[in-house]
Amino acid sequence: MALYWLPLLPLIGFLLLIVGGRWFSGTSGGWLGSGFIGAAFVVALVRFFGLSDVPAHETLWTWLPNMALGTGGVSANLNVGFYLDQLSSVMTLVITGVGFLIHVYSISYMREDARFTRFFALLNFFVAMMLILVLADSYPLMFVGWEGVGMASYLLIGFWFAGHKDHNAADGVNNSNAARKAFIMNRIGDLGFMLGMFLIYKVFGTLVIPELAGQEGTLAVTSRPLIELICLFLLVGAVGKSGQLPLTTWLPDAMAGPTPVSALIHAATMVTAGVYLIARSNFFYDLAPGASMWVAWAGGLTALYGALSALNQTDIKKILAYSTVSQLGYMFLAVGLHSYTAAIFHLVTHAFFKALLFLAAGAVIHALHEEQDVRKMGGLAKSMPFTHIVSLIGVLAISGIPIFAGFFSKDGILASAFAQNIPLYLIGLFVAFLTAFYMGRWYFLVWRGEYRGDTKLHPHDGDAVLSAPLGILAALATVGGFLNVPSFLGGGHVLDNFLGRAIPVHEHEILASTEWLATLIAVAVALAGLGWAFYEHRRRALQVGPLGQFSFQALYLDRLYTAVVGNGSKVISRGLDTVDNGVDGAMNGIVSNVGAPGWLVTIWQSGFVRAYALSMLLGTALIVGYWALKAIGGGL
Amino acid sequence: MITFLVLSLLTLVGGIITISVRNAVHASLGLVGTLLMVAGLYATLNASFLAATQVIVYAGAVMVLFLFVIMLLDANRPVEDANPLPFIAPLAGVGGAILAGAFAILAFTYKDPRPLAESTAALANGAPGPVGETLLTRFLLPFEAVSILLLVAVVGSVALVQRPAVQADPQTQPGAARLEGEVA
Amino acid sequence: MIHFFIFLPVLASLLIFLVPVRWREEFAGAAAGLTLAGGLWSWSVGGLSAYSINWIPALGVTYSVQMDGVSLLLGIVTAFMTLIAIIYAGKRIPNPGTMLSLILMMETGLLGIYAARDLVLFYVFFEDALIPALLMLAIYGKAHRMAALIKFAAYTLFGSLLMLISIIGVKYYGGSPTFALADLQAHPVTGTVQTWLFLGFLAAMAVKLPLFPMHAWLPDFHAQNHDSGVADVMGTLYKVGAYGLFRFGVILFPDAMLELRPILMALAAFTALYAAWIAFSQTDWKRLLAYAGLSHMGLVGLGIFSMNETAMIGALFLLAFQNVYTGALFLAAGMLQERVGSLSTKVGGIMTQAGALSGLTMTLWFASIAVPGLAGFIGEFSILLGAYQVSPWLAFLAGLSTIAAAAYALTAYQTTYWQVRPAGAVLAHDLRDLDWLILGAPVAVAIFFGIYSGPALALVQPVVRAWMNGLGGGV
Amino acid sequence: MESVPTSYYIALSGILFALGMIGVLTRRTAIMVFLSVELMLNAANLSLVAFARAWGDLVGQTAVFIVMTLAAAEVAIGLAIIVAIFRKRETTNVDDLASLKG
Repeated sequence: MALYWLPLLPLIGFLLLIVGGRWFSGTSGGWLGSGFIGAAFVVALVRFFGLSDVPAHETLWTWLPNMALGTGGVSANLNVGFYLDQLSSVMTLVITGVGFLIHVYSISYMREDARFTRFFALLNFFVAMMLILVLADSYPLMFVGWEGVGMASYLLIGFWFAGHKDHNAADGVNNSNAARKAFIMNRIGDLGFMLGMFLIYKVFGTLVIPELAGQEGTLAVTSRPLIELICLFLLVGAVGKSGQLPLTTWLPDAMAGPTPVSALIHAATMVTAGVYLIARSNFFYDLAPGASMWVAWAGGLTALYGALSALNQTDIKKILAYSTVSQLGYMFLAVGLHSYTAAIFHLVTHAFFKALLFLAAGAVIHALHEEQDVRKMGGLAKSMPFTHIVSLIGVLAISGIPIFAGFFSKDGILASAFAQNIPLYLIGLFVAFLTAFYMGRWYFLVWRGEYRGDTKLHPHDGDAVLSAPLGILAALATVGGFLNVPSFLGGGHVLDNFLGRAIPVHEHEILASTEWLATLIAVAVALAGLGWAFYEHRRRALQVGPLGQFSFQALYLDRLYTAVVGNGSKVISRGLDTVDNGVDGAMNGIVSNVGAPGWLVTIWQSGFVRAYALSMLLGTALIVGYWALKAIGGGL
Repeated sequence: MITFLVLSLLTLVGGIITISVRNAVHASLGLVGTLLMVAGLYATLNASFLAATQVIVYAGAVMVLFLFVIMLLDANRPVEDANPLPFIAPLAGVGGAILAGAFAILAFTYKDPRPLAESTAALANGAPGPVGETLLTRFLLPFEAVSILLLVAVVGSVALVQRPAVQADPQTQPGAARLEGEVA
Repeated sequence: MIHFFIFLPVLASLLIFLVPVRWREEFAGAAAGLTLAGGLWSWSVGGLSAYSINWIPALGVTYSVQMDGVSLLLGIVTAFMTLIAIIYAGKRIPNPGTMLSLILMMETGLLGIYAARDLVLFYVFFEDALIPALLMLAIYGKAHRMAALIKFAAYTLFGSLLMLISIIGVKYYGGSPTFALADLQAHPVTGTVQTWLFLGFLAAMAVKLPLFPMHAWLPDFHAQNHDSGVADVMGTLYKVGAYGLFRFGVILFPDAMLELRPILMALAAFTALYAAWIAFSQTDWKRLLAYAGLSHMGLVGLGIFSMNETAMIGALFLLAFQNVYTGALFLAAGMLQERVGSLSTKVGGIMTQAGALSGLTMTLWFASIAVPGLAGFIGEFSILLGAYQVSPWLAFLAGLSTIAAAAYALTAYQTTYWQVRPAGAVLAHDLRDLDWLILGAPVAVAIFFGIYSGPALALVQPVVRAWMNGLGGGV
Repeated sequence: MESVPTSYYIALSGILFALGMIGVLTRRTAIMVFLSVELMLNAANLSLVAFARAWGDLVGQTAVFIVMTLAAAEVAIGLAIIVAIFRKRETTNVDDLASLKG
């Protein structure tokens, strides 16, 4: 199977569903859309098992002028081409696999929606773009997927642009604003990405990733500040897409979209594109210690920011959203420390457990008829036992409790931080503690205690279509960690070794005993966090989390942006509009001054025939008089 | 030479009368005088048929038309209201003087291309026969064009002066319809 | 064949008045379709070779025309959008004979501009295209059309006259026997004179590019034109300044362009950002689109002025395809006005009633704000990439316009098409029969050339390469 | 009989023409303007006839016939216009007809 089938299958699904939306009645559109993703998953599996040490590189057709290496001093045109190595193969599996599960889940979740088929069309479009992103063999093509997923994210966040269910006007405005905010903040990042590409082209004369990676000689002699600058530019792009500081505020707002969207796009796949970008550009970052430090610190601080903001949220999805921000921070921390494989490992496990948590939250929201406030939940473990169990697995996984997936992946990141940068390690540890607490808070508020909501509702587990993906994801969140068991625990670093065939793995010299200690500390911290949450739960003080408004307003960052950037640009825009009228006015002024002599002429155009005749006479007299004078002069 | 001087003097006097007297009838009479004197000049220039035509058509027919219109419109009253262009008269005087002087100067730089006696003979005294021959051979196309022009002018002037016919509106004359009905 | 391609529309524009009223739309459509077919045929045979004959020998004016890749691409796009505009005009404007005639007349002017290889001929076509544009505004415009018309005419004629002086100067100082481009190229003007002549030429091109501060006519021109947006399509096509600069400026005034490059690039980058930012606070679709188009033109100018091969290819690419989507957006705005009777960006909730209209409009907007995979991106990306090689800071400045573009486009889009339809508002019906073609065809073109740009690149790239090599590697 | 040189006739024609011109400019009644125009036409005719004699060619005289015909046509139309205007506006003052103001 050629690589282009991977994005092509979802694209066909998209086209079928968007053009022929009315041909598919009931849930058939959903099944069709899921089927295309499933088929793509099969292709991804086939290609995964067909992988060798030589990456597959398949080019298709000419696309952009002059952006690849050519011969004889003339640069060649850039082709659309796909590139599959171990890194992109893992990504395709996650995208199509998790994507397929979420598609199936959505068939049940979105059943009541009037634009059911449209929803699947957009989801398919998203998957196609995400696959282009990870399979791209050049930065511009990756940028296609990069903006494509942004576009899909825009459309899906704004899916309920006219408000959900009852066409609530304020709801519609909120959803639309959230979508726009996501797109614009992504665009800011994209400009950084573009500038990075421009600089890469300027230095290396090509934008094809294998060509760039193959230029070890040139890379080695290129001046370090230039490479640092390239890495910083790319970091801006990655920060925008992955919702890291300072471009983080769009991600929590993006929860305005339907829950499967939050699970697929804003937790499992799209937001990890930044991590992928940096991992893909490892040949640059390995040479740029300064920029890598920036990446690591951006990740560390974002992890902290997300965790602090999650402490006192009341929306069931917002808690998970800030948690995503925080977990993405972990991944950035890892890639910043050149532990690419650890980051990708966490990316994979995070995709499992965070998708699981979001889908479980979706099931709750569904069961409670669009109720999203955790203060109005509680005690649901009794009425929704299956969803409760899978949620518990998700919470344990994200908190880093042993044998669950999050334990192994987070431990890998903390271990590499411990080996390289102690302050970042401490931050990571603290965040792990906070993570355990706020996830514990989420769990206890939703599932334990007494039901505090509308008593007329009778929540119950979803149907089989809704539950099956939850079960599979729960299983993956449980065992996913065994993909990459570290050696001191008797594992073989399977994933590390697999990925190591494509991207560099930097071994850290840590004594097994130290590593044991670090792991124990991490587990202890996680248990402490959960314990604290349990303690607060017993005190019935969980509804108001720590830090109060400071946390609830997400450290006031969003307000700051709105006040400074949002309003600022509006004011400037109005100002420029006025200035433009001024430019117009100035031009008019010049014109009227130039036209002033023309006004004098109009006096003569009085409309009196005799005045015109006089002009003729004077003109004739002048000419004839001139002749006469000449004749006299000639005659004399 | 004497004839020429007398005739030209009278021509100019007629012209001055034409443009200066206030009464339109008097002015047109001055013009008639000028036209007659010009006819005389034509005669001295060996254009006898032209001189006759000038008297008959111009001094006769055209001027009668003028007088007729002047009488019809009662236009021999001078204009009384204030002149909106007071600067025209002096400027016109100056311009006219320059023009006249310039023409005169240019005229006297003109040398006859061949002896006048010789060329005068070729004119055959401007008799109707040779003139008609020229008109209907070399000038046939302009001649026909002018004929059409004249026809158009006649039709045009009739059309211009004609008052729109008042049309009977049946609705304002209810009697008419009733009468018809009675006849039926 | 080349004469057929250029003059068929004007012939049709005259003959249309002999056609019975009810067949005029079909007649105009057939003429435009035939012209487009001619263009596509020319493409299939790889362009039309040069044809030159003395026109006014006494003045050294020749009739030299040629359709090489760049001319052909722009010509085909012009023919395509003219066809779309005619189909729409026939549907939207009552008794459209005059409008159709004007559109066809303008098409000949535009095709002539692209084909002309003689400066005076270029000037003639340049002015020839102006007249129908003015008449469209005068006949079909809105209440304040006269002010807009005078402004438009004043700017254009001001520039044109300076250009005419330059054209004469180029021949005079260079000592060329004719105004044909080939002769002028063989007798170049050098030194300070070249700079001054270039400034004269630039005046006309800056008005037509348009470039800050010569752009003030543009928003009024679009805002005052007929609601249907047909005239705006032709107005968009008429922004040929960048083409003139590419075709004649680069060849005849290379030193001057290099010398003034920093200033001109800065001006172009500023135009791009400035216009995009102003567009953010517009509440009338036509004005918004006018500023959006201005912003794109700033980018095109940046590409041309940077004298970099990649950027120039991108600029010509963008120049060609922005016509498609900006033009189609004007028509979409016209359709919106037809349905709700307003061009305001605050009507709200159209998508809940007219899904296909909103969807296609959104796709066009995404093309317009250079989302990759659509035609606008290839142009903008190449321009910025090329400009970055010359001046990183200016590329960054112009790059900011891509953020502003997202802001203005999505804001206006969401308050018009998303959100909730106000209670009691008119019901907006969705696309009907020909509407599908009018919006669908440009969308298809934007997507096709965004993904598979090879054919268009193959047209533009060799010409630009030859052009740049003609400069003797000065860049 | 001695012949008067052509120059004299031309000079007379020029002076007559200038006189007519002054009349056109200074007189304000449409009729009077017309009379002055006739004067100018005759001046032109005179020069034509004089040149015809100088060259010994009848073409000049023939041209005068055509001019005369034109003058007749012009008078017919012109007077008709004057009558029409007079009916509409009760005036023959050319200064009242200033609607061509630029």
